[in-house]
Amino acid sequence: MKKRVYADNAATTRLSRPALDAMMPYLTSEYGNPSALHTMGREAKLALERARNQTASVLGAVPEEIYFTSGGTEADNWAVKAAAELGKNKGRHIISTQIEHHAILNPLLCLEAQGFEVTYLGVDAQGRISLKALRDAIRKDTILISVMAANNEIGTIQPIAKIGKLAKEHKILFHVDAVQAIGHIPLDIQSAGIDMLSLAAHKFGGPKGAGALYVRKGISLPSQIQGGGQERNLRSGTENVAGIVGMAAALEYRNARMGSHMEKVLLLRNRLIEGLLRIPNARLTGDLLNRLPGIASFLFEGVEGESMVMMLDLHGICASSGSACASNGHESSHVLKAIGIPRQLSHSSLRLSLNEDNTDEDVDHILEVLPSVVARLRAMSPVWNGSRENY
Amino acid sequence: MKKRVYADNAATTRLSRPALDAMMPYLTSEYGNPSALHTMGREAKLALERARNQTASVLGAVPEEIYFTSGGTEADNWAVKAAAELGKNKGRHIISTQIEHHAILNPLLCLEAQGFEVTYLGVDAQGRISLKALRDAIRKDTILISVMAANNEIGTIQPIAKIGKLAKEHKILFHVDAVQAIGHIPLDIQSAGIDMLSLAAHKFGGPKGAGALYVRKGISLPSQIQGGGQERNLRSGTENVAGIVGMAAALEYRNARMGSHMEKVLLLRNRLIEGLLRIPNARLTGDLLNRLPGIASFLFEGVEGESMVMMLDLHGICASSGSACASNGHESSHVLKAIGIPRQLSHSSLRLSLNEDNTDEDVDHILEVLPSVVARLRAMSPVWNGSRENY
Amino acid sequence: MWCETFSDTVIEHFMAPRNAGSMPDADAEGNSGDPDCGDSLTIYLKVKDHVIEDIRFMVFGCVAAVATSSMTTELAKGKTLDEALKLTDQDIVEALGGLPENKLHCSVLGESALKDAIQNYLAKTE
Amino acid sequence: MWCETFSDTVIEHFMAPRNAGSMPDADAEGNSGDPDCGDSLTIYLKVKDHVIEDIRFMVFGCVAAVATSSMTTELAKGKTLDEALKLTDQDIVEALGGLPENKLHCSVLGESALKDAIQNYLAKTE
Ligand SMILES: Cc1ncc(COP(=O)(O)O)c(C=O)c1O
Ligand SMILES: Cc1ncc(COP(=O)(O)O)c(C=O)c1O
Repeated sequence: MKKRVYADNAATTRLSRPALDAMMPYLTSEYGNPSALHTMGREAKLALERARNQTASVLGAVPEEIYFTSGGTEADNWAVKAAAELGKNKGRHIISTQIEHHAILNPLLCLEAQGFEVTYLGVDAQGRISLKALRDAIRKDTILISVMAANNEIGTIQPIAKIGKLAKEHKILFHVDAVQAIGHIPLDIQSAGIDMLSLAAHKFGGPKGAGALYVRKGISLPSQIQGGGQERNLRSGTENVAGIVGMAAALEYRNARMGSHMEKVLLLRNRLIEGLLRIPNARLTGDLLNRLPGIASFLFEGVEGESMVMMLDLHGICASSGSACASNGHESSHVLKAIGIPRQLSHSSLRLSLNEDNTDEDVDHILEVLPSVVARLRAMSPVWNGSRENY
Repeated sequence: MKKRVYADNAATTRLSRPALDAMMPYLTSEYGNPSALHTMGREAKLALERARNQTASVLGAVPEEIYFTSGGTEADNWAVKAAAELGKNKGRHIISTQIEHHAILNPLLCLEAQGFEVTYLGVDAQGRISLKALRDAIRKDTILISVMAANNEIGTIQPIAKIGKLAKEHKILFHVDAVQAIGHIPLDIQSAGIDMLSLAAHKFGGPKGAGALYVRKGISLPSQIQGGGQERNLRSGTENVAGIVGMAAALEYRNARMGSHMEKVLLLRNRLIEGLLRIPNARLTGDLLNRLPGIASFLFEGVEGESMVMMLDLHGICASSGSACASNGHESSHVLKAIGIPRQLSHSSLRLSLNEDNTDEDVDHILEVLPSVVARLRAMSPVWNGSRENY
Repeated sequence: MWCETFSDTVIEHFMAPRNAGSMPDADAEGNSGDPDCGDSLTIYLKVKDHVIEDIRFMVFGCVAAVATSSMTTELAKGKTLDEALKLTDQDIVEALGGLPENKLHCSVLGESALKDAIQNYLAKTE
Repeated sequence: MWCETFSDTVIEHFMAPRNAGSMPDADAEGNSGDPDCGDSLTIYLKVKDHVIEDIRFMVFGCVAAVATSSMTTELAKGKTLDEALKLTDQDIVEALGGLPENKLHCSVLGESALKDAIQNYLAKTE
């Protein structure tokens, strides 16, 4: 069989073994409804509360601050819309960035249509916001700052603790979309002054269909979904017990091995970056230092992204171009635009995202295949003016 | 080991074998993100669309009419709120019933707070609404009729097709909460004139954390969650592939065996009802004929529900009192109130809900245990005036 | 939260309540709760020389209500009325090895019915 | 929908495109698409006696764009200009064994560039 290299871990990850093992009982014999009074219900409820404890302890929160959702997008939607609802009598100004995920940008658009005003902070060529620009953007009627911890396309990490400090000084709610960060880099909710934080299980070895919103105690957030009163009445619906248990197990497992995983992944990724930057007119996007350990993101001038992804796929390599979610259309990436990439060039992006499952052989295979893929596509590219040799 | 009898299938069900088998690949090797372009992404996307086809075909719908959600509550919230949003320029009157699940009632309360007016139709002693009352309630500005197909506490089935006909005559959107009905009784969306329908996987042998909303083609429902554009832009968020695949497999399996399952379950349930009605001052709630096959719901005068549930639990029997979701508090059931049960008596409810996993031995065990449980609790009940013998 | 399951003592008292039953020749009785709200307790006393010689209860309520009733009568039996009046809901909860948070109100049921019964006795005999 | 995967013919043309490359001595060239929008196709013609003797293309675009370009040149080669002008996007899609719905627009890319090239040739020679 042809070798398969999965290098799309920023899109989603394989369920980790500990997560699967933790889930299996709840997919088979332990199927009680957590709201039921009998033993099977209580077992399910206990599993849920154990998962809440685990999640809270990894985040440095208390269990009462964790609300389970169906994923990162739901958590993001909830945070942004509920914060707006909560603050609307104080003010209607929100600060975010130009490079947020659509799970933040699209709810913000809805809020704009409802009369809220949003300042989208620009970023520098590396994808970092400026603290000065943030300070300047803060107004008397600013009720929410929402900034992602790390970007999904280019991996750039924002100065979250400093943003948190500013938010606190001005008594503004601070939400962090940490979907790409949790389980990948250390993030201390307390010292970073974070009020709300979104995460998604499937980005760190947990299952799809589970996520969480951290909400600092004392913030009385409006509910997200109304019904039977689950999640302390803020997010009703029979709980996805297996999914939540799997999420917590994956998070605990990742967190306990964060240091060694990061080290391994960094080595692999740096070798990948080094090797691929040997391709002529290849360019790394994002910040070299303030960067998620797994993300290697590039522009290969003259080559269209989707054709690269497909040709890599035909060589057994799973990669992505632009953000996974926007890659179905011919929209150009709003993130690359924000870091100043010209429109045509922005169609030439490729993201390889590694995690601890990847091996040296994976990197070898990519380094062997990708240069010739780029060369073959450039050979027939009308917008490529460089050498047409095979690298 | 003590025998365990699970008789709480209206709260949630065991994952059926075909559902689990269908899910396993997507919890292990097939972990791609359906939005990704590469083979693994396309496999996941194919699985999702296969599940959509299966679901649509069971419901008598086309695949484009099925939107996956995180469960029944989300589907209910979406349907009710989005229909209100969609219709608000035409009118602000909604018709529902007094015995809906909280997943409908609570969103309706939110809408009332926003200026919508809701007529909650009463029901007769069996829990059925009156078509005449419905007709009388319809106004020029009525934009939505939402009626559950079958009630979760007492199992009463509503005359959905007749309601659909009325709704159609008046060009009013018709939503059906079919969470308890789908997979249990035949329901034809087309002939019943249903415009929107909610379902939840875990009520018919699928996993918790997956559900769907059927939306008739041509209805341009506002989106539920905004982000990466999944579910044709109406419900964003990385899809719970395994959960959705499991839901479709469970639904297909159940549907194919609907006739034989119903027959089996009906026999068990009728024996249960017959046996338990021999207890003095025991009373069946709901409609004897228009009734979900699995639900046996009772009032045992003089005995408090939770203590019954717990004593049964200590004898290995899982049952529930009132709806599972409301049983944590001392709230009395709104459903029992609506069918005219006095408040004190409404605390004496017990629901036993069977499905095709149950056996004759299960029924034997319940018939052996429950009468003496009732007798023991009555022996120390200050509100019981009848005989204190052991039955 | 409900997930904090019941202590063994609670379950034991629920399954085998002490002093359950009515007392037709009681010297006094006391009530608490409201059956319309899902719990109701009656406590019966037999008093001799200011000492609770015998005590019984009838209860309509949840597990915690049953266990609380049973434990209340256990604690009160043999005590002088003055001692019994000092019994608090905390004493009852402690003796039960704790109660889930959302069931703590049930312990008040026991204290109230006992106090009501003693006061009724005192009112009658004064 | 994307889930309708590509036909074998599409993949084959993508991996081994026919007539790819530029043609410095072309009689005419035609363009379609816009690289700023993510796809751009140039078609080069060599014409003799109103017949397309040789044809080449350069493309910047997705799988479907590459395969479409390749198939367009295959279909056009050897045809008279009149015949070639009658080639439609449907012909191209059919020859490719179909395209996923969201990629159907790519077939227009091929038709347009070919027409543009032929028209440029005709304009030049008239
Ligand atoms: C930064 C960021 N936020 C939010 C999301 C949305 O998460 P999900 O698709 O799991 O709902 C993603 C993942 O796609 C992401 O990368
Ligand atoms: C009639 C009815 N509607 C809605 C729901 C809510 O479904 P879920 O809890 O799966 O979100 C339920 C189940 O509790 C139900 O019985």
